[in-house]
Amino acid sequence: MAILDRSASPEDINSVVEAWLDQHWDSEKRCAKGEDSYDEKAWLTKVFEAGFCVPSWPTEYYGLGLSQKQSGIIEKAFAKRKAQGSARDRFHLGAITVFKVGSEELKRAMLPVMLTGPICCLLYSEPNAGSDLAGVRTKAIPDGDDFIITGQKIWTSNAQEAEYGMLLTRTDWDVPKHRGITFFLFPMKQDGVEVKPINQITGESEFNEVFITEARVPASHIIGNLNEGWTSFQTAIAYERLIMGQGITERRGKSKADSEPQLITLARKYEKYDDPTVRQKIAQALAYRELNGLNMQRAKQEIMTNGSSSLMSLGKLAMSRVQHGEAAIATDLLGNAALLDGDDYPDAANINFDAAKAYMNSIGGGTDQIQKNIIAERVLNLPKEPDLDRDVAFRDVKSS
Amino acid sequence: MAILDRSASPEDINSVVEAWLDQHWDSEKRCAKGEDSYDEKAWLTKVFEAGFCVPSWPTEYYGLGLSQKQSGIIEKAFAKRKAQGSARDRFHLGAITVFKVGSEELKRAMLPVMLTGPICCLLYSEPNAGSDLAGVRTKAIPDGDDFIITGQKIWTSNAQEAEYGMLLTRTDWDVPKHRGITFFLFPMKQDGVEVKPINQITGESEFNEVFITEARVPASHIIGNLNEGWTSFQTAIAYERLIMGQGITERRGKSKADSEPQLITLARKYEKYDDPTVRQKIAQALAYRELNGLNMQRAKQEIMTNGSSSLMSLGKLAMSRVQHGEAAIATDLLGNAALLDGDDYPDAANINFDAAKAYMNSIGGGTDQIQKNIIAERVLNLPKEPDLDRDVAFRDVKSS
Amino acid sequence: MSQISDEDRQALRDGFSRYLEAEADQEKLRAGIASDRGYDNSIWQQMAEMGLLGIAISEDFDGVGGGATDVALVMEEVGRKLVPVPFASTCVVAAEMIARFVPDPIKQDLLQKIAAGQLTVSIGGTGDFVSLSDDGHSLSAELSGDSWVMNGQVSFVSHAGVADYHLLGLKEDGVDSAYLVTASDAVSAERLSTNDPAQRLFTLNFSDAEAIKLEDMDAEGINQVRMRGVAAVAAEQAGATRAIFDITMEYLRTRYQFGRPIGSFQAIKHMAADLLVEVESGTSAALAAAKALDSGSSSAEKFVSLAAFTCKDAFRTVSAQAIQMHGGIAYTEEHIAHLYWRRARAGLSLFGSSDEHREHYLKSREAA
Amino acid sequence: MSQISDEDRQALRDGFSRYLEAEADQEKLRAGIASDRGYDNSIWQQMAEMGLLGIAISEDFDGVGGGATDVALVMEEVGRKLVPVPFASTCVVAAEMIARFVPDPIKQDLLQKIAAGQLTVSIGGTGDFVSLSDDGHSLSAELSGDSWVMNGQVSFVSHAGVADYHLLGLKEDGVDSAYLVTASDAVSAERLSTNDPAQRLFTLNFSDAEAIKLEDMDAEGINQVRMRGVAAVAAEQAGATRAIFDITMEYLRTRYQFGRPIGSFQAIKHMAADLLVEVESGTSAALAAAKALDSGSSSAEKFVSLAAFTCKDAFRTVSAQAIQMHGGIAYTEEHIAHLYWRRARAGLSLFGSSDEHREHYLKSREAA
Repeated sequence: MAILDRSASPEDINSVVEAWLDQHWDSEKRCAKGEDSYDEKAWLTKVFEAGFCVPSWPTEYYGLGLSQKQSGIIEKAFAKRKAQGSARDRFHLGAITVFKVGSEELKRAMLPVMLTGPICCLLYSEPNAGSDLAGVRTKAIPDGDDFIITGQKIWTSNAQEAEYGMLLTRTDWDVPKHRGITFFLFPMKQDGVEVKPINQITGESEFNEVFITEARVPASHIIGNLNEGWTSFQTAIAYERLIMGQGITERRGKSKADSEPQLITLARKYEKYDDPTVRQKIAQALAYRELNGLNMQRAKQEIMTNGSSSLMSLGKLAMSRVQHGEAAIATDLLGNAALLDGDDYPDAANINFDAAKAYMNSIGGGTDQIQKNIIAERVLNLPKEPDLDRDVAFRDVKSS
Repeated sequence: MAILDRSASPEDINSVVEAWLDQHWDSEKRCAKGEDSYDEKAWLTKVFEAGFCVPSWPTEYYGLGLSQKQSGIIEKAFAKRKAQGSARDRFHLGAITVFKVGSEELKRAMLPVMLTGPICCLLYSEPNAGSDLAGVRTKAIPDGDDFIITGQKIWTSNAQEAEYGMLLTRTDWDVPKHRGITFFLFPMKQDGVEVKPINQITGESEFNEVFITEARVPASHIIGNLNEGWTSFQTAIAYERLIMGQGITERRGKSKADSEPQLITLARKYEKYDDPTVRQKIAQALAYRELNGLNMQRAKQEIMTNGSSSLMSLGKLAMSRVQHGEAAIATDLLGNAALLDGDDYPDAANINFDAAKAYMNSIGGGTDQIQKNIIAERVLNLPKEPDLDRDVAFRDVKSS
Repeated sequence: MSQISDEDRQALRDGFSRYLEAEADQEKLRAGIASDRGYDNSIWQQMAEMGLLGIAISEDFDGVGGGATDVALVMEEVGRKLVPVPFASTCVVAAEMIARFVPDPIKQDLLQKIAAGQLTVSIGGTGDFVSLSDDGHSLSAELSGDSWVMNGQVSFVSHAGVADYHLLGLKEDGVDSAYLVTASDAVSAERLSTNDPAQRLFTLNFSDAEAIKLEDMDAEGINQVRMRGVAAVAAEQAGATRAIFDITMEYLRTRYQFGRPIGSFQAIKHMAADLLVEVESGTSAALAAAKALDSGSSSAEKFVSLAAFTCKDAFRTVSAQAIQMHGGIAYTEEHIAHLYWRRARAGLSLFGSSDEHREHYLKSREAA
Repeated sequence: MSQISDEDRQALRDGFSRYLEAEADQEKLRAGIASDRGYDNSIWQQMAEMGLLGIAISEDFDGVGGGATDVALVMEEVGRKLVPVPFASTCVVAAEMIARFVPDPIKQDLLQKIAAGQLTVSIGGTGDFVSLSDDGHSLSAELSGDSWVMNGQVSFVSHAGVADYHLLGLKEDGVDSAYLVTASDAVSAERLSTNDPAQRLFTLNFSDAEAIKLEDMDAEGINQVRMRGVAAVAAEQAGATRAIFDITMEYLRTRYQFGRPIGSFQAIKHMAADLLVEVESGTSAALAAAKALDSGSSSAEKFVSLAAFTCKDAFRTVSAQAIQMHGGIAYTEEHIAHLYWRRARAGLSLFGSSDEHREHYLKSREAA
């Protein structure tokens, strides 16, 4: 069997992974071979031990030291058989952040746990700190080797399932806001943590409010350094936006690149595909989606060549136009039928869901407005706006 | 003959004005009866003495004390015969400003001169103070009963013809910018005033640069008070924006409300009027224009009822969308033909002119961006942005 | 022409507005939506008491003899609070159809009851006066002895579950006919699941239901009814657009982020200024349509179309941007913004799409 | 497929870019525009020397054997500086037409001369390969003995005043034909007054001008030429879009108003961020079209249409907003912004309108 390292050819990698999956994964039953049902922890541990969880990370950190391109081959092989656990170096935000900015101790202690467990939840936003994430008011007070946490978080997905949350807290109230923040890897399964689902306009409840009352987190679980949490947090949020720009917030089962786009299908079905005005709208909508794809391809190319790409930051913003635009056109295509909803009317249910869900991209993970600030300041080097609260002790900052 | 006052009926007013014009104006020759050519000063003096220049002003200030509606009858009667000089209470910005905020002395001395002369030019903008008009750097230094003026102004129309200009100057450099400004009625016909036409992208040169080098203006020509020019200036700029919102920046000879809109004419001529996509665009463009007209009608109604209307401030902004939008559609209608220009290709010349001229509305008299700030802050009561230069002595304000 | 003086009209509006401000808050709105009827019947009865239900009905039939402008003011207020009462269907379209095409004494009886709040009418089928056309219906009307009986099925009928009458349009070979059917055992209503919870849509099944056929229906008369329906809906949308805009502006003034009210950020201000143009254009267009109808102007057709697409589009844009400007809070079911947004979306196909009205606007400009 | 390696391509681009940066400033641009030729011939000759004029010409004829991607890089750089050279017409469309449909030895002679900068070709008439179609021409070609002679008039012919050859398309009963005519006394060129001063358009009059008829013209071959023309123009627009955007961003960073750089105002920032999406989309689309052509992909048709309307629209939007963001200074003739804006407007009808390309894009998505 070929050794998986940077020198391995795509074919070698593929055959190693296929062989491994043949040996360990039952594609029929969708669980480990020889088992009757899927045991997540056990399966992820197998994947982790084989190095497939985070193939692009170095071998000393549980990976295989492969390139992104090589890793993609592993991801594809897993996806083909619907096997979980690969590509956690691309999607496990918590593990990525700890890997990038955590202390050696934290990495050794927690990465194996995290990579073989559910993904982390994100304890960032608060009712009074939505766009202004640095305005956090959740308190962390040192107490022996621990910190005691009290506060309220909102917009937390996976809060029920998560074993750990990435928690933004305030540890110093007497310095300007960015300088008194500490970022924790916070254990969710403890007293003092209450999770309450939010009813969303999509009909889903993927997000929660999290009420934290005198819960504890060890000081060793600080990600980065005390009071320097804002810096560590930048790593986490950058990855989140990158993931959103790839359109991963979209509903599953969306038509694939090579199949007929949903708008065309609907236009045919509702007998409007011959209307020149409709055709113009559909063409432009499809173009926006395709252009964003092309921009993201260029971004990936640039990242491979230069290690970074300013284009990447455009993806999430462009995706707002794509999603809101497509939903609006689809609504018009349906006409009366769009008034309905529910399982009996799947077209209506789909497009109404899409129309609401589009706000997930344009508001969630930083609104379009925040994203435009970032593009203007970081990509275009336009001068920053004067910050009214930057040099003020946080306790003196004005709030609602 | 009926007396022209508030109690006069529309019919009475009309018959008085018609009779006066019959007596004094030769519609054939377009000059005063009995003359061979048009002598502006002489004619305007006649109109002024009859009170028709500023019919809505009180009789003690050279008017007739009529309502706006009554004044409109006079304006129409003049317009019908293409006689100049009426409605200067609506369009002579200089006279209006002096009337509204000038001292008694200035009004008495200058209104008769101004109303019987050409309209004033506006000496506001400077190369380094475009949108930020309060950032003026033209110096006014007291010298006996006069001030000595040195500086450069730009975007001044009618600078050649004007006998007087409305001049914004800085008289105190040690206070924040809005508090050291003085507004003058400045005599243009003197040494030290050099006017240089600007070549504009429309092909016109309606604007000029004005270089002022140690020219003089009497202290009695201050409009309002020393160092309080910003307040007086607000009156002048408000009227200017009001006039622009009415679409007065548009090229003359534009089709009238009741005739076929230019876009329809062009669409027919270039055989695209049956294209449903084109029809949608044209319909929306015509709608934007009609809606702005309806908004302005409501504004006028509100002004008649309440004395003011917040709607008025929308006109200029909405007109940008109308003008840029119509020009873009017209360009597309012409196709190849739009590439041409000049007298041999009047359609192309017209639409190319319109496309460039649209910037006159969206940039001139305060850009759309400035206008949106005004609407947001004054109409919608959204909180002001922090002013970086508001509390700083003007000499310490940062500039390009 | 309206029989109501300008002062009376303003007083009517003020009174209704004060009442709704006090009685039609979000809690009551949601309770009304969740109720069997779909709306708060006490509001409907209060509207009857204030004379609003008979605003478009002649004084001869206990109405107020108002015109389209009066209807518009009621609809604007109704729209502001999203009150999902069947005013446009019962008191505008049905009342107009009955007044024009139903003979006495039935006409008198029905109009008096509408004005008194004793009767609502749902509208379905096909035809210019039907706001949500169901071209796929299987309705048929047949003479059985002296009277007409109705059979078949029709969908997209608003508020049909509690309506006392159903007014049904049929189109055969381009000719419009319409029938009034009393709610009875011969008619069953099945509720449809809708995206806007305030919108009550039903499928109606008729089995040998007795029907009254409307008489002497002329195209011009039907078009007048249609235009009044379109203008009423446009006014409702204009009112709702302004309301969600006002809610948003208030939020911008009071919500702090980065140590400042978010309304002090210039990009947000500019969005707000742009939206104000839409809000005011909606109001102006709805008003112009109503006035043109009241004055019998030949431009009515044009202004009604203008109002239709302007108000639909303004409501859609402003309510969609309202969610964006609120941020996360408006992504929750408990915030009111999405109810405005859903209503805006529910109005997109009422009496035809924006694109269709834009085309019609262009055509009627040529004709005018 | 391109015969040029990635490194060589980058080196070529860098060299050309450095040259233009040094030699193609605004002053030279305006001087070129004002000259008889309409562009600075020294730039054209330098392009010949750098091998750029033969970039799309086979090595067999002294060209470089490059592909659409190589053409795109030249056009992007040309676009950045608005250099109004007849590259797309002579070195792309004419060179491709000659390579395909003109027999040796004429082919060899013409292509060698094009690559050497000794010959330019203007293009007019009707047909898919003609960028500015003049459907109203009165051209006719007739056999006179062994050779063809051309008579009549054609308009919208770019750079025809100084061209050495005119390539003229005719369409009869849907069948394309094309003719090459040498500049001679039998051809007179009358300059048309244009809105973009950098655009040189002419009306040509032919009286018994001798012509070479192109041979074996097949629809697929012509379509390939058309696509290469469209892709070249798109790349030029993408480059120009980015250039005027960069100029504007620099202004925003350095122009102070209200005591701050205007680029620090949030509303301006947001406009800039939105425009960046257009700029990058233009670049990506132009690149994708070129790559699809080079790889012979069946999606080439789709990507070429996408590039066409995306780059037209992006250039139009960005250059128009650039004037707005500059404010008054860009309303003057002496500022460069309006030259970009005029170029954008001049490109709107090249090879068809945006709407037409959007429709074609949708159609070719279905076909792909």
